[in-house]
Amino acid sequence: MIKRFFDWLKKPLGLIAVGITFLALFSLAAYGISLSQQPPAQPVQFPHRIHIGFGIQCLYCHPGAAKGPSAGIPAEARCWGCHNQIVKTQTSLLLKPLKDSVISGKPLQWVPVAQVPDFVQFNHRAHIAAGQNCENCHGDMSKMTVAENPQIFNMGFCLKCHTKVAGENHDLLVKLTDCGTCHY
Amino acid sequence: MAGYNKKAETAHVKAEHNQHDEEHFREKHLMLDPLPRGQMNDMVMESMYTTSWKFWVVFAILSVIVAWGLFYSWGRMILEGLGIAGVNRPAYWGIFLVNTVFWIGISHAGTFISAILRVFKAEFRRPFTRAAELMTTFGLVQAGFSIFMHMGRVWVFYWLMPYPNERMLWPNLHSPLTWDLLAITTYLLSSTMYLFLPLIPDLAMARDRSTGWRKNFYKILALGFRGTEGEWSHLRNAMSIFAFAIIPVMFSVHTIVSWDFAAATRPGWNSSIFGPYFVVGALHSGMGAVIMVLAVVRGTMKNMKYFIRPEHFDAIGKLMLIISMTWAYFFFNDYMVQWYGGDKWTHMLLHFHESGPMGWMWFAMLIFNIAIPWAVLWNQKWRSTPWIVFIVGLLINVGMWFERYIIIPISLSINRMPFTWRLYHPGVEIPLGIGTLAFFILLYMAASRLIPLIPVWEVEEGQMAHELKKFGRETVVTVSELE
Amino acid sequence: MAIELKVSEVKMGEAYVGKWGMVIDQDMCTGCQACVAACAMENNLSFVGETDSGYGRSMHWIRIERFWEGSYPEVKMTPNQPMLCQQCGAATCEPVCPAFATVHSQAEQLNLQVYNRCVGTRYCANNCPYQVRSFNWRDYKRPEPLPNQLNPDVTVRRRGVMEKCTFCIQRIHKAQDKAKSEGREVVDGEFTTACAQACPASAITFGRVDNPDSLVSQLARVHGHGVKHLEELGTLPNVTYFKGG
Amino acid sequence: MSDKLSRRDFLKLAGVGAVTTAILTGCGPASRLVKREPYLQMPEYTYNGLSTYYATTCRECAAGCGLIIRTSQGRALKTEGNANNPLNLGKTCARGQATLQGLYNPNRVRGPIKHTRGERLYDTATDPFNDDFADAKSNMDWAAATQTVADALKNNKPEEIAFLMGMAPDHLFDLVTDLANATGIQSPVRFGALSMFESRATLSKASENLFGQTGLPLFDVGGAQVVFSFGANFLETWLSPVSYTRGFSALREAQTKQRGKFVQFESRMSSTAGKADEWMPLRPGTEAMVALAIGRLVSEIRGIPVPRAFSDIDPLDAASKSGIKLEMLNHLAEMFANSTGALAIPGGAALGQSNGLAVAEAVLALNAVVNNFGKPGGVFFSALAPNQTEYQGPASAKEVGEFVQKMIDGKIKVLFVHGVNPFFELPISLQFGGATKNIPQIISFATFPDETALEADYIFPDHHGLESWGYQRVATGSVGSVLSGAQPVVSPFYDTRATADVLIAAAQLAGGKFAAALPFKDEVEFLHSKVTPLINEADGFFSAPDVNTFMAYFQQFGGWWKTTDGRSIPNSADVLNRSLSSAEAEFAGEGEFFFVPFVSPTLAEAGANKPWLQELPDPTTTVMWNTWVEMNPVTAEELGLEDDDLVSITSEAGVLEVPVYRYPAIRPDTIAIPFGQGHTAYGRYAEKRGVNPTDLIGQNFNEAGDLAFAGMKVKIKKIGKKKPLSRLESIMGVYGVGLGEEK
Repeated sequence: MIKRFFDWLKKPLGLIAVGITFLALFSLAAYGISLSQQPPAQPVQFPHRIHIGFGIQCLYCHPGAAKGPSAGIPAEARCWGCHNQIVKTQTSLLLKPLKDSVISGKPLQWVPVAQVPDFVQFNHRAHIAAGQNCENCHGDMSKMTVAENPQIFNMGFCLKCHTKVAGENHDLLVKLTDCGTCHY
Repeated sequence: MAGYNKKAETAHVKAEHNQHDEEHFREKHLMLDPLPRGQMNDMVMESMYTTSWKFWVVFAILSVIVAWGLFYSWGRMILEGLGIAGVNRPAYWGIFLVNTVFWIGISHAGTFISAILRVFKAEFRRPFTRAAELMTTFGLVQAGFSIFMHMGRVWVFYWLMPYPNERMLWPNLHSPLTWDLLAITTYLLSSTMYLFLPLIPDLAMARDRSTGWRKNFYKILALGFRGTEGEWSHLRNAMSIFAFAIIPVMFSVHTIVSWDFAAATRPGWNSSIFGPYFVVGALHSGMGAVIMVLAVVRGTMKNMKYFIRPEHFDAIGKLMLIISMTWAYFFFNDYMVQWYGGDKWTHMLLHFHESGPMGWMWFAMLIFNIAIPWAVLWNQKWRSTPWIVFIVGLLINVGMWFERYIIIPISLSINRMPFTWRLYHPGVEIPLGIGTLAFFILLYMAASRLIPLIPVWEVEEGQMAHELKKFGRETVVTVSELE
Repeated sequence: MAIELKVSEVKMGEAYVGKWGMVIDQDMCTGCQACVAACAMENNLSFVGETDSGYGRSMHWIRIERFWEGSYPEVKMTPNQPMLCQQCGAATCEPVCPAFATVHSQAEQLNLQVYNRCVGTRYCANNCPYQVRSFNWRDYKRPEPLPNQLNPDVTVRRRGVMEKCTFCIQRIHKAQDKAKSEGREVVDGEFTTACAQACPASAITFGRVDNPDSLVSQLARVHGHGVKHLEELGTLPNVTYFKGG
Repeated sequence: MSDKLSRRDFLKLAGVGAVTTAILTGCGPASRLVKREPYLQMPEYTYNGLSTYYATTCRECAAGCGLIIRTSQGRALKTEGNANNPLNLGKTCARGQATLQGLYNPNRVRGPIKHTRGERLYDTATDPFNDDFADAKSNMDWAAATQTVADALKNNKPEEIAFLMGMAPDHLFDLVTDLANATGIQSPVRFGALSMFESRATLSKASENLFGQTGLPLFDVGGAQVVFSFGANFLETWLSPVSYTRGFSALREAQTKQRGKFVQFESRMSSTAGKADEWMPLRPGTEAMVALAIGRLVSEIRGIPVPRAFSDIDPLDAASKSGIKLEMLNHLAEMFANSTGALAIPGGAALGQSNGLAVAEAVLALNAVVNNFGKPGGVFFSALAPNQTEYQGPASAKEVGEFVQKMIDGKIKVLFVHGVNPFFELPISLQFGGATKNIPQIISFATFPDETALEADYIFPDHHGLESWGYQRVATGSVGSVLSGAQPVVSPFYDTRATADVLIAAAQLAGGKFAAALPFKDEVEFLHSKVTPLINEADGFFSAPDVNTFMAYFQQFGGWWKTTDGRSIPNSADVLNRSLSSAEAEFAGEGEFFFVPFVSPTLAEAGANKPWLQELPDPTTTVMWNTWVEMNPVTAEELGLEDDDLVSITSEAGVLEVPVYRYPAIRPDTIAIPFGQGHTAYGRYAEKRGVNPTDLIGQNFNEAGDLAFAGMKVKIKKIGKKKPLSRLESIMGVYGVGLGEEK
């Protein structure tokens, strides 16, 4: 039985079947990986590019970055503050979710793209205070429409920078590579 | 061939009357009772091919036990957490580690018989080196299962392997558990290779005598062995290197396992004699297991009464007696020195061993490991009787399992914080432990029908080396140096 | 690791000064369990239910021990002894962890438990002479809406992970971050652990032991007869007990 | 708005993030499925990830400690003590810490319900650790609910309307009192199991008898050198435990002064007695005798003529009856007499006996012999709260009994219940349960589905304490006069409504004198009206020019209090010249054991539904999640009982089945059971756990009207079954059980 199966595999039809199975598995895996790399669907196709083009600073909408751990997603009141004065808001299909949301009082559901696992205690404030720019981690937003993450925030990414910043300063290196600095 | 069985059975009885008879020597000693090589090969092949319905019934029952005890229970434990096991504070380690140590102990017998006895040219080893060596590998598989079961998050076991990663994190080489992992892996790999090397000529033999899928199977495994002079000399070289190299590995493995305990700052564990004590304990349970396996193989498999004879039980029985004495010596040493140490927590622990709720286990351990072997194995007749040594081997294994149980969960119940003392009550460890036992037997059963259990070439080699000569009126056995 | 582990460098007998430490006055401790509750609330501890808690599986990071002396009517309750991670300078839990999940913080001189690195061998817990580690035997459930109360600064542990008192390291970091943003050092008493904060009898004091002017150092000097538990094992604990009475 | 949104926010952050974690890392990376909802309108002082702190008042007991609640994005995260509040100075007890588990309790009443008496309010079939059991759905809206209350007020004669309220002297009590005074409905009855076990009425009655002034005495434990406590469990639940614990801490302070001594007289070693230097296991009922004997010996030692109060007592007789040796009495008397700061405290089970009033008087008289009144380490009258003119104690059990009699007589047509759970807290022998059958309409304002809500016709749930406005007068414990303020720290989690708002709205709907009695827009306006008089008071912690600024400060600091000493000094002139009774207590029932029920220090009367309070080990026995009976090991051996053996305990009033805890520090003729468990409703964590010792308490009162809860005798019978108790302690390590013969 097994022998016959192996014999069959050696025939052209069998070889083709093996090939197809392999390709199917491979493409499934590739699809899965590519899926995980796509920027997620957002309720509004928010164009960071245009907003930055107007000269709006990052901290205008994400003020938490300078104050505490979380940069935060701006309250819709902040969007509306400008947008209710813009005629296009009333007509644009792309902005309809925002309009609807403000009218209905149901907030938009954003999907964060830059995330760390919940066992990582990340603090924006310390990084901004240490002179890091937003784009060091989040990429050049002025080139992005919907936000996407230029890199995977894993421990290697953090450590690469932490060791570089510390350089020869041993005390700083100890602090910046201490497990307890991020994990507790 | 049935005639040989009968002869072997009666050899023992005859020996009593006719001590100097040449015929008696032949009946008693395999090495002096040569058969044509082809016939021995056929006998071994026949034993592999013969499966009664009983074999399949046992096989099916064991498969069900493995599926339930090992895979279903373990899956449930992975999904629900270790809460369904009996481990608690302070007995953070339970039967999982008892079983790990137990199976590693079992695995020591194979190496002991096939490497140490080979190195020392103990001739009685020849027919059962493989049977013992198989136990090493399969025992280690169970040990591996047990230790992975023990982990709270087994799905991240690979963090214990040293591999370069961007997190710049390595396993902690200070930890005895890391040593353990390295030692067990080394031992598993080297003992598997050491199992395989002497198997090659037999696989080639089986290849030449089988058809169908078996032929393909043996063809792949035999690695094209043809039995040329060059192949034999390479094989002998490899085997003698391995036989020497694996002995320190064997000793190191159980020593390192003992360091898991001895290196800890716990009363009762922190003992410098634990290394040799554990090695001897491992041999104790291992020899007991070998003798059980031999008794079963002899009783259930075809043609095995020719290969495995009372003389072998006799020889192993002597070894067991010596090992039991050594174990008793180490036990006494450990107990006495700890007691004289005078530490109050150790005192409390030693007292707890004897008179705590599990005190019966402590006494049972001493009876099974010391009293019974000493009482039985001094008698040549008894130790040559398979069913008697089977029972003794079984009791020794139970006793040694008790020993590990006393060292791990029972000793963990007592620590330096009396407020936390608590007993350990096993939970899902029981099906899992039964599962590993069933899996061991299952693997062994499958192996007994897949690979030649008797190294025919080794037996034949021995038979060629042995000769009966007349020295005056005396018949003496002579052995010529082969290697 | 990019920096080598230095635990072995701290040897017995060397003058060792930790960084964070605690002083517990057992004479004041009334055993009221406020610290236990405060710790549970601060650090997202799971409750485990009647069966598991009675089987030595409760998740208390701090427990109050009491024994009895004598027999009725001359019976006495021994001074309540809050037992928590002693944050040893040479902790026995650290070298035995095969994965560096239990590791010494060089920056804070604390024994860290890195939950996400833990593989659950439980060797650290066996080897802790104080028996203060708790293991997540199951995924203990918090029915909705109880999770609303979880502290976002503390990781929620899952099954198979060891955990223990952290000296409220999230509060240490918070205070340090705040001080740094204001360009100053952390002031003694600016923050404290949840247990010390709650303790109605003020039996627990937390602070810098390497600063001779801090309240903990002062208390240690005034009392002068503090006990460090199982100090003879060379663990260099950072918690000092006063039996008083 | 913000609450709902941020709750979801959190669910997704912590819930999804933690639960859908990937297999390979265990703790797991945050999932890509996370969704975040921003605020529509962010409060200006809020930043994501930064906490906001609100001051409020703890409602877990009636003490009124100030709390600071850490909140983040509309969720309450952590309870901390309010360091400004002079009552607790930044400290909390375990129950205060666990108050959040009440707020986010999985079983709360989620909206107004019209209810059939006895109908279950939630599913109890499954495992309490599971998510999936649903609370009863709200089946009416608040407009209808308000109309129901209005109709109840309007359609009944005022004298047939009654309010039963919790112990806390809070704004709602004031509101109902105002309503009652203006409309002629019955004055609200304030009651709680704690007041029963504290014997508050006895304490104030004894003060009245001795000092001619009603009030709650305040004992300055911290300033004393020697403290004799007769049954007062002041480190557990008595009156104001956090404040008294601080006092105890000061007593034991050994750095700057001499370490104070503490002696406890009671038949069972409570966790308070566990901290004592000497524990005197006297025979229950002989407390008055012992106190008087010590008083006599003290006056002899001090060389003053034995005053009339102590003249009738024979110390030898007292010694033989109480079981304390005469040498010991002498020793104690010397200790008391030679100290510069001696203090004697009556309380707890000592007063809950038929002679409770005599005990309280005798012990207070002991203070008179060293004349510590008004001195540091002595006895004071508690400061009256700012908007209070005279002491108002909660109702005594006897008054509650009279109230129940009215119910039985059909004189009450509508009963409003708020903040109290009489079905659980009152002994069955008081027959509250049966009496409710004579009441046509019961309206419960319960936050949790408790036993009383289960027997109500309507449940109009009040907010949880952390969601509501209010204030609470601090009855005792502080030096100055304190009004603790409460404000919502989170927006209401469910469709609940403040009872004050419901009553105000209903009064408006009812019109007439009701509307006139409560002429307010809402609860906050009522609060403004109540605190307005304080604006002009002197010595305040803060002052403000107008009520709005005052209220802003009031919220910011968590209340208003005076910086001056508000305690008054009892007039002790006549104390020692009275004749005091040394009669022994009488015990009801035939049994051979004295029965001492005591309040569980961790659960108290309303903690059982909070899972972490259940999991806190009891300070004395370390038992969790259950009820036990404490029994001396000698007694247990005589009865053939082991640990965890179930026994049935029978008194005149009832029978209970409890597992045994062999407790080394209790008299062999006494058994004790903690109060706090034994719920038949009240949420998944409370229900079907342990027993309620009040079932054994008969309807006996002392002279002050307090229940003689410790005045029962009981019988014990072995059942032959076991119920293993969950203990934190090791029975092997602590008691040497199971270690082998010798330890």
